[in-house]
Amino acid sequence: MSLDPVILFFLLGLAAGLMKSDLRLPAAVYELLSVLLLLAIGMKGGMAMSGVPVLQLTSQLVAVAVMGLVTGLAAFALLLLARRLPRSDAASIAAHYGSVSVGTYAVAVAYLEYLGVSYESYIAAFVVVLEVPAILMGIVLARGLKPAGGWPSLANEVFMGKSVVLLLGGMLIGIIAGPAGLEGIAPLFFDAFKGILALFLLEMGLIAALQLGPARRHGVFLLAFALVMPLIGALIGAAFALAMGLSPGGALLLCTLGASASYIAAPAAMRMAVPEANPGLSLTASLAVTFPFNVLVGIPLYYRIIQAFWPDAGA
Amino acid sequence: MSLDPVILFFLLGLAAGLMKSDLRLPAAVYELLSVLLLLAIGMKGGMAMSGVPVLQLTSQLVAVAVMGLVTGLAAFALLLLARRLPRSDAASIAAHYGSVSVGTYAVAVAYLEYLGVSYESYIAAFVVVLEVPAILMGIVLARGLKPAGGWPSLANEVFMGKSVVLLLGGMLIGIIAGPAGLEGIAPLFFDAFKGILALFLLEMGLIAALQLGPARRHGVFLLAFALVMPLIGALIGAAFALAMGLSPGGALLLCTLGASASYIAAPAAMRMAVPEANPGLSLTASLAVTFPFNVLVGIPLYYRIIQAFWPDAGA
Amino acid sequence: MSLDPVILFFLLGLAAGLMKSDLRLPAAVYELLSVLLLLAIGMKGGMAMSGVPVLQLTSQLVAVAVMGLVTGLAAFALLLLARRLPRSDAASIAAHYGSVSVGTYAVAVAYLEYLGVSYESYIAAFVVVLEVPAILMGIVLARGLKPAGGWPSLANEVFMGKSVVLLLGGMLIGIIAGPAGLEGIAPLFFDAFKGILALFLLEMGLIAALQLGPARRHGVFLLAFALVMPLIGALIGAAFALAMGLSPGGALLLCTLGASASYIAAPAAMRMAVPEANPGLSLTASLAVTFPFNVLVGIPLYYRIIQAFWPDAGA
Amino acid sequence: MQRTLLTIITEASLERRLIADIKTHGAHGYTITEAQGEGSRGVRQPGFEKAGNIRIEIVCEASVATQIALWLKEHYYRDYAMILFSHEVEVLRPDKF
Amino acid sequence: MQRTLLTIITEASLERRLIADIKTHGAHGYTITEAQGEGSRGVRQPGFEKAGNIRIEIVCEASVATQIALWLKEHYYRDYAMILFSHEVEVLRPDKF
Amino acid sequence: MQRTLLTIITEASLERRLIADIKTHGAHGYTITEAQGEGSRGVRQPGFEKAGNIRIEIVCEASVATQIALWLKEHYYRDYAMILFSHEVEVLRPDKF
Ligand SMILES: Nc1ncnc2c1ncn2[C@@H]1O[C@H](COP(=O)(O)O)[C@@H](O)[C@H]1O
Ligand SMILES: Nc1ncnc2c1ncn2[C@@H]1O[C@H](COP(=O)(O)O)[C@@H](O)[C@H]1O
Ligand SMILES: Nc1ncnc2c1ncn2[C@@H]1O[C@H](COP(=O)(O)O)[C@@H](O)[C@H]1O
Ligand code: NA
Ligand code: NA
Ligand code: NA
Repeated sequence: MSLDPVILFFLLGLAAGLMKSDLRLPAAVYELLSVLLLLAIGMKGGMAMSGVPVLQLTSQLVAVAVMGLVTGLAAFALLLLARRLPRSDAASIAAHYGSVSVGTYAVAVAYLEYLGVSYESYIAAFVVVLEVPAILMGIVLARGLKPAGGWPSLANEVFMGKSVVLLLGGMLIGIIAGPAGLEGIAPLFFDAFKGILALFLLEMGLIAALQLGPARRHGVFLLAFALVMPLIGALIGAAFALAMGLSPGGALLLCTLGASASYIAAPAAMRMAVPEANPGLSLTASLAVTFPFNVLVGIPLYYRIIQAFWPDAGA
Repeated sequence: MSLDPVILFFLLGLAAGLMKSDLRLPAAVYELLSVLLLLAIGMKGGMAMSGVPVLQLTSQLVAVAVMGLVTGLAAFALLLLARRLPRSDAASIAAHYGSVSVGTYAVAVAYLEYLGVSYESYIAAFVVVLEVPAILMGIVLARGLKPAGGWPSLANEVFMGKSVVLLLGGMLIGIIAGPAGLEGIAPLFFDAFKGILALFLLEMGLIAALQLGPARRHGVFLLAFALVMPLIGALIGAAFALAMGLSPGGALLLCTLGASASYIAAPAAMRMAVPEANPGLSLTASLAVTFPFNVLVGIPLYYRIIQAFWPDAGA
Repeated sequence: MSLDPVILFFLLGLAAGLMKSDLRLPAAVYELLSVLLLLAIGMKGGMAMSGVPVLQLTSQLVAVAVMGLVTGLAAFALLLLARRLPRSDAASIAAHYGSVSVGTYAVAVAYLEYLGVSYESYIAAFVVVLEVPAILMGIVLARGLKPAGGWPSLANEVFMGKSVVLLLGGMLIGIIAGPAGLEGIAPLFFDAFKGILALFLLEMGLIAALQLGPARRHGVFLLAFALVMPLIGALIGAAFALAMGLSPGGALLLCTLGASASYIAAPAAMRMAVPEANPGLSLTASLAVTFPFNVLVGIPLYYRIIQAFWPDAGA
Repeated sequence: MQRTLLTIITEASLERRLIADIKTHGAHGYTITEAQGEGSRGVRQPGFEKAGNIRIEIVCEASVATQIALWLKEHYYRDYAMILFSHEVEVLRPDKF
Repeated sequence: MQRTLLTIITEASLERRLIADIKTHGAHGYTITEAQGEGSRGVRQPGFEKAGNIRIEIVCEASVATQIALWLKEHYYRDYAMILFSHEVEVLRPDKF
Repeated sequence: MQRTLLTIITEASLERRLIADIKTHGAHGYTITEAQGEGSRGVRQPGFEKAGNIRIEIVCEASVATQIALWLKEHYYRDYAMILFSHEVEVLRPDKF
């Protein structure tokens, strides 16, 4: 399986972290990189949406929201059946896996472009829609209709969080300005995108390595879940992609979204709404295991599977 | 009135701030963005200056310094006549409005380039010259010849402040190296300029939204002043532009400089030299009202006015 | 001697610092810039290595490691003979001068590109090899085989320090991905390189100015050493370049590496392994004197010398 | 004159809520610095999505400090990384706090 | 041995001046951390042109602390956001401070 | 209940080592903030390769504080920029520290 070179940056970060290098990017740099990625992905989605019939778009967005709920419920069921974690932890982890990781999505896009495979670029719009529903579901699963702090302050937390605001804001900017209007900002937001992603992955590698220490403490069950769940999520994504008639490239993106677990919006929201859930469990699973797995193994693997099932995908 | 897409980033920041999103750019990122903007604008001015006859340039720079003083005096007169604020506050606010906002200037340049209207690019050199005189005047208006801390330390504050050093330094670099010499750094400083401006405006929107809370406290008089004063400043700018024989594009830039109020150099200097002035008043007026007004409404409006008065401006 | 425009940014920083401007780049920005420079230089070296016969490369790398030791020993001998500093300080300073400054190297590369002179681009790989040996030697010279904290923790400090990890990591990425693979990240890492270097030099100028205060305290001997030692290092570099059969461009880079003194890896390692050495002495010499000297005077001077000795170098 | 300085070290994500809480209990001001640390809930480092700590200082009357401490103990101690400590300090304008 | 720890929380823009002031009054050192906060002069947050606060700590003799406090009270209290508080601390090398 | 708050201000490059040291001596936690400052070893400012200071706070039993202080005095005082001071604080859960 050939890897896009940006993955090498992730491996570098991971190796440096595991070998206890003191290399770190300052928090402000991480913040800048993630703001740039979120805005760029949002704008790409927005620019692509103008070409899509409204009806098709709407129905696909609804489908995708359902997909987030299905993935989250699958995770919850799996964890409950295993009877290893309290309900609140199971619900919190379910929220993470029903939601999505924008960084993983960006790697999948880079992978497709590296292979020269085309995809429906309006799928970036799905990212926003996938982010929120599973989080709300996780809260309800944990606490019924009584989140800590109450719904109003929680709604602010969920809908006004960094990732939703930047993805949605970027999308609106993309829709309004269109490709021609955004030409001026292309050098920073689009041409430099892959370099920014590389730097971001370097930092994610360092972070993942840091999280691996606690990961071992949480035992083999969590590890197994964090390796199996992305496969389930990818299959759910593949099923929805088939039903929605996406191209193989688009299917890979939807698989990746299904397989990926949130590490921005979900942790923030669950910390506020379900404080009794241990944030260490969900973050370790999503950051230290699932993120590296998807980035290094999952994405090429999902594409193999898609090639087997899609009639028009080259092998 | 059509808007350049960078404005959308300002609106996004403003909306996110007003809806209490926790989105913030770290202070270090704001610092980086403003350093890049100041250097780039300085260099652009410097590169353009080589083509301009020295005599014409000198006389225009003197004219522009006078314009800064006139704008500041107009603001001071207006505030004194209204008898609502102590003399020190009136003088401090006058210093802010006689000085200029580099961010607003950059938006006006982006607007002209968006419209495809040409302008005298050496006008960037005016920005430096406009920055300082009104600040010195404001100090004298408030305190006579006795600024707090004494003139020597004050001179350091005014002439060695970030914005003067970077604008002037950039200008010198632009003059010495010329366009050919600066080709190597163009990707970061010039090609990425508009993207950097977009990000900067996102943060300015967030900041403006934060300042709106205190703004309400200061009452309707300050609000009215912060909306009327840019119009007066723009008219003063238009008059000077006519007298100096600038093109319609150049005239818009001069109007914008007249209309804009400082939020970097002036606040820092006034805080040191006139500490009894309330910094909340001037910063609120300039950041929370005048900046958004100019960026969203003022610049296109001023261009309409110019089109009416300039013989060779298309309508 | 004509100067590359990036040098103007260094002069601007230096001037601003000396005139007590409050201009500073935040620590996070310095960190970001240095990470980008180290990765880019590493990747350039890695990409260039694929074209070089393994045997030639290996022998040159060994030669270059020897060169680092020779330069360090020369510095140590000079300082010991002068009998002005304790042995530990002499050893620590020797480690700094036997090691290299990546920022200075980047300026030399920019200088060659400015002149349009070609060079063996795999020389970037020398940077990594030159960094480490002199540091280890310095530790042994100061403490025999007993560094403070013990060798294991020291090895981590030296080999897992930021600059080694990023240079080496970048090099591996460059080797694996090759020029085609890195095309996608070129806008950020290669096209923007010179702009990033300019900003970095601005900050280095500010830092050098700050260090000049303490420099004066350390007296004229240290100053003299910090001006003479780069010349010696450059001559050592020239001798090795001749022996290795490098082109004039390559020779300049090797001279510059010989002349330059470390300010990232060496200070960190010496602080841990030889804590009794005064870090003020070595940092002042390397940052406040040798760095400016090389960047402003040394590099063009070394190129003059090379032009006199290399048969095929234009004059 | 004496007042109490109450210091709270806790997760950065609680910032907004705690500010509201301490105002409700009668504090007239607060100061926040960014921090990292380690305690019973493991290492907390910034560098990633509010993974770090904040350090909140409140100068106030002893009774206010006690009330805030009790409130925090009841509402946050179980679920959040948090410690707090307090001591007496001399202030110049006691009426301010 | 006991010394006084004086803590000043004030506007970041005063940094240079205050350093000069405290040296003049006999302090042998200081430590500064960046801070944000809220008090009678509203919210002060970094993120924009020194809009934040700094927190200055000075370990010194009680008499020096008193002098500095009085100087600051006279010269800055009216016009700048500023609070200060102090208490006794145990130090290892009292001659240093 | 009373515990001791020990504050160490020192070079940022010592961070890892000091964390190991204080754990060895029985501290159950620590909090670190970034700082700049000036003392007998000159100005220490961040902005360049760990040139700044860190400020470490440890809440612990008095005996642990004494041990840590002695250890630091012996191992770091001569060669590193470092000060430390301590005082008593009131804590809510003394068993934690
Ligand atoms: N003994 C201690 N001394 C100083 N700070 C501590 C101590 N214990 C905990 N902390 C700080 O308080 C935070 C939360 O503590 P905990 O709830 O024990 O995880 C930690 O991340 C540390 O920053
Ligand atoms: N009661 C308080 N407790 C802790 N910090 C305070 C308090 N009051 C004010 N401050 C800090 O001191 C700064 C200046 O206070 P003020 O002059 O009251 O606006 C504020 O921005 C806060 O950081
Ligand atoms: N008197 C003091 N008050 C507060 N902080 C100090 C004092 N002396 C030293 N420091 C801090 O401790 C660090 C190391 O001090 P020194 O070892 O004296 O250079 C300095 O950089 C300051 O941050
Ligand atoms: Na998912
Ligand atoms: Na103006
Ligand atoms: Na060298």
